[in-house]
Amino acid sequence: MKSGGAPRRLEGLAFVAPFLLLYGVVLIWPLLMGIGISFHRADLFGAREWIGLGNYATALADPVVHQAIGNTLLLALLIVPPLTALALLLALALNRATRGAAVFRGIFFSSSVLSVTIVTLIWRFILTPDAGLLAVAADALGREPLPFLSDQALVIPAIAITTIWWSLGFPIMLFLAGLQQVPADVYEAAALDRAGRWTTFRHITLPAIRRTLLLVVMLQTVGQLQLFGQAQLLTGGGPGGGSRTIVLAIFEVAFGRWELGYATALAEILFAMILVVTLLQYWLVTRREDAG
Amino acid sequence: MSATSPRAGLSGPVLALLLVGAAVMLTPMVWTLLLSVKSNAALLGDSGAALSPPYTLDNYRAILADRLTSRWLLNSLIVSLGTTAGVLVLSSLAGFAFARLEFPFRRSLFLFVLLGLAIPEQAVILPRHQLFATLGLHNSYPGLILPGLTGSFGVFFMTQYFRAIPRDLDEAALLDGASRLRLFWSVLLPLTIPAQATLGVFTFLASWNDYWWPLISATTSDYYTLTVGLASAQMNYAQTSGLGFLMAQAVFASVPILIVYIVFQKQIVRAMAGTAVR
Amino acid sequence: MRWCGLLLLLLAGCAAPDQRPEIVVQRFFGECGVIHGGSTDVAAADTECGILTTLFNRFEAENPDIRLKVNVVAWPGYPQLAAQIAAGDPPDLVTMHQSVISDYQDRGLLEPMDGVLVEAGVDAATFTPAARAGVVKYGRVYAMPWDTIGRLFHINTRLMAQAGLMRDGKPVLPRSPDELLAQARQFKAATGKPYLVQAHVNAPDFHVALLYTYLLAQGDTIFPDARHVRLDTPAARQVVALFRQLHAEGLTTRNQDFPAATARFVQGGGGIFPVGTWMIGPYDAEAARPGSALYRSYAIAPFPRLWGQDAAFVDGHAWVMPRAARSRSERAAIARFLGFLARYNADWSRTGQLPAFQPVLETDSFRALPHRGDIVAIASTGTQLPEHVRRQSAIQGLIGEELEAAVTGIKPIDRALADAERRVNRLYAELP
Amino acid sequence: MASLALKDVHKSYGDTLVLDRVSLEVAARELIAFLGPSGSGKSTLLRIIAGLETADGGEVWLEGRRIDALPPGDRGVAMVFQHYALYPHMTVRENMAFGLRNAGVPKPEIDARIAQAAHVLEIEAQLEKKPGQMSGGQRQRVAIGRAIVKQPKLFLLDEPLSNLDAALRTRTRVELAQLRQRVDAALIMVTHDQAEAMTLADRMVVLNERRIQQVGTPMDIYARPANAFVARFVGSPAMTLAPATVMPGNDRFARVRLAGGAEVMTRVPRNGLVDGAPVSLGLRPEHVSLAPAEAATLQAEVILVERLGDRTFVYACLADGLEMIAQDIGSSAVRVGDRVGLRIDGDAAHLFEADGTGRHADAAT
Repeated sequence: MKSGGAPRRLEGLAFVAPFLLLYGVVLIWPLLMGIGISFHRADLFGAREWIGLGNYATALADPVVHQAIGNTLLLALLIVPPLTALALLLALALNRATRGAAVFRGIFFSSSVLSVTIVTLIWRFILTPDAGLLAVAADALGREPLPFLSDQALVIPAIAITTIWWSLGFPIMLFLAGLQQVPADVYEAAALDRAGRWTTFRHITLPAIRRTLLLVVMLQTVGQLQLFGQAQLLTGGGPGGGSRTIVLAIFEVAFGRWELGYATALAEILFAMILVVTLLQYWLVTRREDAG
Repeated sequence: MSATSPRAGLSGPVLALLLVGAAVMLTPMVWTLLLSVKSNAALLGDSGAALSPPYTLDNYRAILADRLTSRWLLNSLIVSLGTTAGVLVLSSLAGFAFARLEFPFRRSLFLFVLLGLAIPEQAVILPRHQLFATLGLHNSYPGLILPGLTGSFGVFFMTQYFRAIPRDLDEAALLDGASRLRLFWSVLLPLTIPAQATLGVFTFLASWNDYWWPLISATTSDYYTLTVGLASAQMNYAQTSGLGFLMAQAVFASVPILIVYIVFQKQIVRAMAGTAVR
Repeated sequence: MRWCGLLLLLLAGCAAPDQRPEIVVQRFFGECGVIHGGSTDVAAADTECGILTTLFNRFEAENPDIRLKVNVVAWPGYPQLAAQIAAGDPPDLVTMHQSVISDYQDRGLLEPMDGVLVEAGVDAATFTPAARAGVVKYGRVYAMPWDTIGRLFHINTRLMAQAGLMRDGKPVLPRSPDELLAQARQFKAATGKPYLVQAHVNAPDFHVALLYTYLLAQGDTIFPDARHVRLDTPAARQVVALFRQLHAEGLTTRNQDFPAATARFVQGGGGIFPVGTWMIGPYDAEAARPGSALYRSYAIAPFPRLWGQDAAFVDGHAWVMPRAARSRSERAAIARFLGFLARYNADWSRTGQLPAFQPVLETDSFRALPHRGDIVAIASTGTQLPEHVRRQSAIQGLIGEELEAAVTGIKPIDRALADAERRVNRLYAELP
Repeated sequence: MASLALKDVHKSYGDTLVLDRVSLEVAARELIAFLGPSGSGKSTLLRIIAGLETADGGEVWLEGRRIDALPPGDRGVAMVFQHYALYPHMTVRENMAFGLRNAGVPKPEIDARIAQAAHVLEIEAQLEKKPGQMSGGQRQRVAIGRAIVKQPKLFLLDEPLSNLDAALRTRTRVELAQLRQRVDAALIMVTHDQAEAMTLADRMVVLNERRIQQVGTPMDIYARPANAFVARFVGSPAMTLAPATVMPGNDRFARVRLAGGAEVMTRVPRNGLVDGAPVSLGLRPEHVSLAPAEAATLQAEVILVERLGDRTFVYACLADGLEMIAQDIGSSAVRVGDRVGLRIDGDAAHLFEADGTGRHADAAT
């Protein structure tokens, strides 16, 4: 716009400086520190010994880490696609200006405002076979309640269901926002072209909200790969490590075993995983966009 | 009619499915509410008792008498409001500058900030714990608030929003003799209120629900946030005998945030739909 | 407007300066201010949480010149303590299991407490043998012992009678693994209920205590040195196999976490709950309550001898002082607090835990408490972990996780034990 | 004394020159229109005067004060933006007061000025409304009001009518004309609409290709366009430029021959024109009429008929492909495809030399 000499040009820096200062000190600096620490045998209380890639080598050979990575990926897989599909369906149904739709929107968003402690508390007393609502229901039906929190085959789905219930709100909101960007006349044109409901969805709605879809999937994937509270509070990672996620493993290694170096190495591995997965998703979607 | 025409009402089958979905969403909450109004003794060993009277408000009376829960609530409010205010101020200032001002390294700095979108908290949290120990920031409000202020999303979001405001408003203000600060404060900032509301609500929710960081940074009960405080109670086996109380705590802790949500629901939806400036 | 409000809140957060010495006491055992409020009537309180809460209230009332800050943490509180120490902001006194002390002591995180105990008027010579073994490491006292925790059989005598397993008013307990299985089957057939009530979920200490006890009984050395554990042994396989068998046949409750198992036993949902001394108090109260499933039908017994000889693996609670700079007046306050606590050790033993001080153990009032005669020997004969065992809390988590997997049939026994051994040894290899 | 003076103003964006040494003087209370196609630099020039852009060189003077180094707010100019740029979150009153408050005008005076302007613009009833609640025309008035209350020495209007529908545009044009009677300041408006410029402006500045092509009164520019660009840009339909050559001869006025062979005698003095030189013959539609074959200069085929009611424009194609526009009476019976004769009024014709320079019929005779 206007170039008004050095003071005016530095004025802009003054506006961004407060954020950049915090960003640098509280985010970027620890990030670099973490990479440094991960090359050490370091304990929580300050001892440091350089071991190069030792922690990474250990991690790659550690069956507990393998299990945690497997659990985390499985959880992401069990959460992200159903969550996305469900949210999209609900957004389609609720994308209208009626009072009823507003009430439903409120209901489906309400769980998102609860903190993880409360969500797990609620769901513990839904799922636990002793005092949970499902057990009460099973009792009433004369059935043996399912041990959701202690069976290796059930514990991951249980956490997934809890998480989906908890996280449905934001994707719905994002989809609603995306749907409202689609001009109404496109639908009118489609109706004139005698497009059916599915055709309209497939050829009009879906392409129009592709960016939103990508955003939802990426945000959710990144979020679920960092799943922590639900596993820690609901199952403690059990049974037999069957629900230990990577972040829970990081927490245990750092604060239970004091192995800060190993824990940061695990954190860097997770960081790399998240980068790869999101870049892959981004590439897959944009590549198809270029082709189409 | 098509499922996507915005003015039409809900058709029968869709409505039925929505009702089922709403029931699934609400049942856990109703169950929690029921448990919270039962005496702890009645629930011992038989939570099914919650389905029938008698009900009591004793658990809520107990919470109001318990200074810890109120303290945690206050802590959560301070931390969440502080984080929200901080994010709004920092993001607005930076967003305005990135969108509107010329300064050295503007583009590089913006890219540098965008980089933050790709950094998960996990990659930072352990070293940050060490760093804050060195700085003596643990068990303090700044220690709980500062990490929440480093999110790139707010800056990115506000930059985009400022960019969407027509530049001729800036020019009109310049011709009206406004300084940069006045332009920012009196002309552009008021126009970003929908964005502020959205960013504010999301920041508040995220901060309110944060768990990992307060768990390791706020380690004395004076500085527990509700999330951590409730977790400490939840994992104590001594609380088995206090199921009703535990659930009442959960309800009590959720009320403020539900109020925030209900108050701002319109803003959330409207601002997310990206209302144009004019 | 909002800024002003925030500022006010922040200002409210920092109270006026207080000249009194402040001590921060961190404990687990739960939060029960709701029930006990500001009560100082220690004698009237029950449960671990209740007794400690009233004790602290009483100390504050009697010592207005000391500021006592109480910090309740989630059990067992060690991740939090580690975070606090790493943050350079540890509490002044912390409840710690005696088995965990070595770990922190070895890393130089604890202060020796010989001096402060003398100042407190607490004579280390009065510690019971089990307590002494728990808090003395390499010749120095690193904690004030608070109790000794033993593991026992909590028995529902009504159900045992129903199963024909009572003789002369005493429960009939097995003397070998085969007998255990036989009695368990007999019990199940007669009552339709599982013989054992156990916690398999999220309760690593549960199976670890069983395993340690029966390894000690068979003379196995679990921790040969400071860097190794030995778990993949025939003795260990035998023990795990027995419990796996019980689980497989449905002779024990399944899928319960600790709170669930506790509640199940109260409801008369099983015959024997092999858990710690701390449940004696609550279950006694149930046994005295008409209408309870345990009414007049509650007994306890040490773990029966199934292999080798009688043995008891014990642990205990203790108060430790994390290393930190403290003023003379703060030290004096801590000493006064410790002296105060020691005087109330008898009240603590009402929970069921064994007192840490020999004189308390020998009082008539303690001997008069129900069932205590059956277990008092543990305070002298109970075996603590060797002092070179570090990372007990983390290790217990690892071993317990593998044991849960083995007992519940998720993993083959051999592999679970091998994995447990490997994981612990790997952890040790990482230690300095 | 000149109110506004531009001296050698030039400006480039990077390597792209957008204004090439522009100089101009505007008299007090004069209304000037900057007219030109998009990209001609007219908006840039306006923005340089306003201070929204900084010139690379040259000077801008207003009422005897050099202003090009001053911030926009201190220059004593007011601007009405194309899209009005009203502050959406402020009421009309606040919109108008904003600049005055920034300038430290006392409150009573602000109120007085707003009341006055609102009265003149008939927006008194809208003062407490926000721009979003108003129609386009009302917003336009508010934008003007916001400029008036500042009592500037110079008004700048950027495409003031382009956002209005046709009916409103005509009305606003009248209002703008009245406005300038009331304000004691010069006005500069930027427009690409020549009708707007011609009806409103005292003088027009035609810009193209980074330079001022011609400055003059509307009639002057219409009648005596300085070059081929101005000739074609001003006037609608545009002037026909027919390729021709100068015929040798000794007449006072030039005679030219069209490519198709027809000859036209003009009243353009021939002094300086080289015999046989290629020129363009400039003909406005009103100087070409339909005629019976014997009275016609040219024969052509009608390709388009534009009926305006009071007159008819006939687009006709000559044998050599040249298109020429003729004007006929309103009730013309001509139809597409008709072969017609065209009669050229050589007395009103213009000639443009190869470099575009215009030569016009001698008005003296």
